Amino acid sequence: MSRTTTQPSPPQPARTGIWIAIGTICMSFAALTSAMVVRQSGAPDWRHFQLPSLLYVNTVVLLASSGTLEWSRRRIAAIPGGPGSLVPPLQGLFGLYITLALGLLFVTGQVIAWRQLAAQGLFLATAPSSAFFYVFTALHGVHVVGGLGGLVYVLSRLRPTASPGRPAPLGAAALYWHFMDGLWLYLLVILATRV
Amino acid sequence: MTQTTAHHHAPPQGFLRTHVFSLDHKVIGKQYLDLALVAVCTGMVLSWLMRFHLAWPETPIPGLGRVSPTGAAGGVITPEYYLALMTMHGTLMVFFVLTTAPFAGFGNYFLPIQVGAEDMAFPRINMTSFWVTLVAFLVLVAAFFVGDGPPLSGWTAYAPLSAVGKDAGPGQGVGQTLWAVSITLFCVAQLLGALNFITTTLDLRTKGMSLARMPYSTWAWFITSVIGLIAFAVLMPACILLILDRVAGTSFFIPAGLVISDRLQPHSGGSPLLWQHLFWFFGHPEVYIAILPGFGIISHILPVFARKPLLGPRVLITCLVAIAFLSYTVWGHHMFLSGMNPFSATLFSVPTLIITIPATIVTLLWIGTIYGARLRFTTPALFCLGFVSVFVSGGISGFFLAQPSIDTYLHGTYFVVGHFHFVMGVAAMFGIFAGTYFWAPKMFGRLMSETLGKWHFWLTFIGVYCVFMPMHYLGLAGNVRRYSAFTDDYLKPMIPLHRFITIAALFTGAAQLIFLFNLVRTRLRGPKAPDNPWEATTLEWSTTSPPPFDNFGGRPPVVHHGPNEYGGNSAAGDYVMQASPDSAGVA
Amino acid sequence: MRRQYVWIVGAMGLVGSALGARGAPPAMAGAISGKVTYTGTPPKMKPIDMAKEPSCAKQHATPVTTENVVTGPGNALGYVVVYISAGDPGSSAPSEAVRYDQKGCQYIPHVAVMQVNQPLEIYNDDQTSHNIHPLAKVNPEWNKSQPIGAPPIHTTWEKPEFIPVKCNVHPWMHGWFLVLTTSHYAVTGEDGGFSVKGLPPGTYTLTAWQEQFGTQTQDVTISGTETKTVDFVFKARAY
Amino acid sequence: MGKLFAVVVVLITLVSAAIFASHIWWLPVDISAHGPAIDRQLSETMVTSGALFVLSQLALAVFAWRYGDRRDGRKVTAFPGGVTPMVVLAVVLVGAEILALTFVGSKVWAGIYQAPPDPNSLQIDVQAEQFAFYFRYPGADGRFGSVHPERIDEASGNFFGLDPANDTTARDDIVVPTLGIPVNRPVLLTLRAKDVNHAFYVPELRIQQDFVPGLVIPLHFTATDTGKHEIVCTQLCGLGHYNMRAYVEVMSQPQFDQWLKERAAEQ
Repeated sequence: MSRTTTQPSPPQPARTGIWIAIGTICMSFAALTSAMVVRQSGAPDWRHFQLPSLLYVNTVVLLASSGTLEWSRRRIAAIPGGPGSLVPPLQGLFGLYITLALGLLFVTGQVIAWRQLAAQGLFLATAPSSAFFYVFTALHGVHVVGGLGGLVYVLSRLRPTASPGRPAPLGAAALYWHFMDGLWLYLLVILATRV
Repeated sequence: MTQTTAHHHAPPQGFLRTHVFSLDHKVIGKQYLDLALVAVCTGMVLSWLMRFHLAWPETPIPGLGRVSPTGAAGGVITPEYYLALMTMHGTLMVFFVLTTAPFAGFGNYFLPIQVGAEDMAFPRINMTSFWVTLVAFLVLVAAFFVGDGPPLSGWTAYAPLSAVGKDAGPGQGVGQTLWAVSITLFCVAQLLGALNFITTTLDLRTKGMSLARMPYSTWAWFITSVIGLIAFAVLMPACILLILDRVAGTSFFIPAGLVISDRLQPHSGGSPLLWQHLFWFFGHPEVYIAILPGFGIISHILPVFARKPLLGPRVLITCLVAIAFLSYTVWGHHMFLSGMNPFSATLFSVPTLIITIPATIVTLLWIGTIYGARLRFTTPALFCLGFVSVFVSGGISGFFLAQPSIDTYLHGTYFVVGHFHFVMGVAAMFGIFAGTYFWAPKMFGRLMSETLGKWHFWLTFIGVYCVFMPMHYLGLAGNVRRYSAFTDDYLKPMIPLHRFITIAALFTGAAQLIFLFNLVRTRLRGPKAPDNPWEATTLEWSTTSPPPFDNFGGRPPVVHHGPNEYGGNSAAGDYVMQASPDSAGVA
Repeated sequence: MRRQYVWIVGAMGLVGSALGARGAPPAMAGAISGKVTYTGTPPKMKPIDMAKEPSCAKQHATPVTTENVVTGPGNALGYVVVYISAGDPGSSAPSEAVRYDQKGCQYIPHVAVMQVNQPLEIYNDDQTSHNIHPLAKVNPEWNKSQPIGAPPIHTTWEKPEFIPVKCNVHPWMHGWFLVLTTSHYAVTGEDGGFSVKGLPPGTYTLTAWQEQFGTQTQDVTISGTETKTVDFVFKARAY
Repeated sequence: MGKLFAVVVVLITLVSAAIFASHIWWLPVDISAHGPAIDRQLSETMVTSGALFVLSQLALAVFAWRYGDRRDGRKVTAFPGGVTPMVVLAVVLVGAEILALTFVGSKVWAGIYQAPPDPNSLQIDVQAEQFAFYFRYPGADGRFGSVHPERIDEASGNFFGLDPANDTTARDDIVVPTLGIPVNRPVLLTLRAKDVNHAFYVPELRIQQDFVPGLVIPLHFTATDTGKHEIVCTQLCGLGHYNMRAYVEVMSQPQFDQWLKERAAEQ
């Protein structure tokens, strides 16, 4: 058996964990998608309806939030000595707060989109199409809220008063947040083409 | 490396932080094991009640009338209460015993130690995972006490019976909803657990612990986590859809035009088969989630008592991976007769039969390991041998059920019950027993009584054969499962055999009291255990019994050898510990 | 058919004794009697094949039939419940229980009339397990199994309602619980005859209910001890 | 201890195998045209996997007996030839077995479930419900009345939800709780579920099929011997599951015609 076992770069559990989480989330939504396809095939009660145009606005908001997050991540990563070693420059943190705000805006927008659909008389139980719409958006929303929680945690770790030692898992949080974009784009395509 | 493995949290102070809301993977592992112990005792009592009712349907069970006035007025179990007992037995055993004990329990305790880590990668997530599991357990048990009784649609909860609500009969109201909520929570918990297992295995291995040098138990837990990650990720949304059908009036699984209890159900277009597909896509891999840790534990323990390297370790890993992969291609073999396109039956039958190849090879590896060994017949060793025996017995009957043509006759009979109880129930339990007797000295710092252990083994080993082998005979005679009484003319002649099974089950169950007593006594006041009582090689035996809070007293071990170096001669004896720098030759 | 008839008489006897028990009816008491008949062709009652449940099948020498429209000679209509739907101040429920039997996989009587809060006792006289499932909407619905030799189920109904009863295990088993506020009611036998007794002088609305043909009402004024004769005629359809 | 283990395992193995071989508990006599193929497949599997069962248990027993630790300083010996030949052997043997079983078995399966029904088979509509089976024959006009779930009324015996008032083809439909079929004539059942999943299982006919709400599932077979047997439900359907059954009566053609005439008279 070989004796050379030291990894080239020190592993980052947070990052690994996020990758695994991403895999799981993909699996869940894959299951739901297949459920949707099966349910739609030969169902007389499937009802097509127009997606609220607000969804597209929300999409832009979410993408923008990803942009600001990536921007501040780069800024903070650029600090000599790596994250956590120094007090990060204000702009970096500022970018994170903007991201946070945009994230909240997205969630609010999604809720408003629900209200619009409900106003059209499209509820969870109205038709399988609307049911899947609410399920998809709700589950995605929950994951986004989780991501917001992660960002708050990262911010708390980046505060100058935060205990040194382990670096704040900003990279991991950013990875997850970008994945939320990708997931949402996928869902948007699915919903736009099917319901 | 030290940076990432640096302990994330200081040793806790106070009872609550140390024993209840602990972040220590060892405490969490023990909490999982204790939860499983409570669940398995409950589940076993339920099976006693069922078996008693099947043997003597009209004999009142003293006291039961008081426990459940509606379910068993006067102590006589009603049909719906029988089905509720069956549902709860299945759910408790599959989810809260066979998944928590060998995987979450032992895995939590020993995976980090075996890779030389100080704790799991995410201790807080780890703790959350346990407490969510506990809540899921409590929610499930709560179903016993709701107005219209516990759910009765089996652990598979086939829609629409499970989806239409109380019109479908007693227990299909709140109880069934609680069931679905409980399983959803359980999925979340297991996903968090699997996340931790995988990350820890990938990132927190100590210096020198290459993948090739990981103990086989660690390998099994790692592969199981990957299976679980996918399986529970599918069951969770399925359960959410089921809950919505029940409480929100959606129609994912409920078609149009159902008349239940004289009422036309207000649903349309749903697909009952969709639930079956989603459930079994989880359900079959779940079987391997239950049994693969057993594979790992046996492969880990057998060489220790054979004093001989495990035969073909790389073959073993390859087989485990193959099984994990194949487990996702076979779910349809539960649905040969479900009304799905008959052409797909063959597609699902072939991989099902192919799975028997890696399974057979693994069995041969164990038997080949025993060849030419110097077996030390300790209790854990006996349970390893017993595991091989019952796994063979259970696996063989899979040959029949994997074939659609034979399934045409055997599907839904006791043959199936005998099959899965042997292969995933009893076998997994033997793995758990082996693990408990083997690791108790490390977990509790005390040795379990060998005498009691051996009594426990012999009674259990003979007992399970008396209970589950006859079920295959019943199945061949066409005895349908999930019946609360045998009123059909052709089933009446089988009641004597059912009585035999019941008596055997009561005795086998009673034999478990020996184990309970032994376990409790050991934890309270057993003889102090040395650090390495079994002369084993892996890292958990390089530290104290029980291990300190950070597992290795602040000095992460450095690994120089594989886990499999038995039968040679070194300073230590006929084995070389993974952490020992000594590079003695090995046979 | 005979057996049910006996049971109805029994049930009415119970009611009678109930009235007696609550002190003799007022000295000035009239009665309403009459006959319920039908015109047209009633649906043919289907024979019930109990092959699924041999222990019940062997109790019936002649095959029993469905009982949703029970007819007698002279277009008589059985199992019609005639009761005072208006004009009766109402009375507290008698303490005597109404007995409801499951015998030979049939409900006996097919229609059980009881007052609000009057005790109801349900017996399983069969060598098989039944489940009693009153499909109540106003009152709480329940669904309980009653295994062989299990104790009788004691219950009451708190609100007036016409409750269909079914046994899920034996789909052909169908009966009725009629929960009334009044104590003045009668169930017609095979001859279609009924008699509502013990009515103090006054104006009443008399309602006749048949599970398939619905209800009819007539206003009746009772003065003194006379016995008014009132007949009901339902229009029957084959399908 | 090793010797004891060996003895116990051998005893368990031989007793279990003996009971299997003795057919004390075994399949009832087959009365279906397709049954013999299933029985053959079953007994072939029984022989091969039975041999596998006995051999591996015996190997386990022998090794446990033979290789106990006697503290005699004996060195352990590796498995002869190492792991490779063993793996190859396993793959080849089990693989061949699988191929054989699949090759024969899938033909058997296809013959029952994939083959189209005989064009002149007797068609019977079957409805499963909590907790009984009802069978419907088209009657004199040879046509089934259409079913309307909202019209189902068990009190008046309208189990299928027929509409005789408006649908003349429904008036002569014959609805009975017993499945009467003529011997040696292909029968085509159309399975529909009224409420939840059920299953149609007749051990003697070697046939089993789920009822699925929302689907109408065809199932065809030919009975080769007269007699009366039980139809039971094998799919958990609620509290009365254990008691959900009906009888199938296989009769000679004249008997069957007579039987059907009598049932028609009762409607």
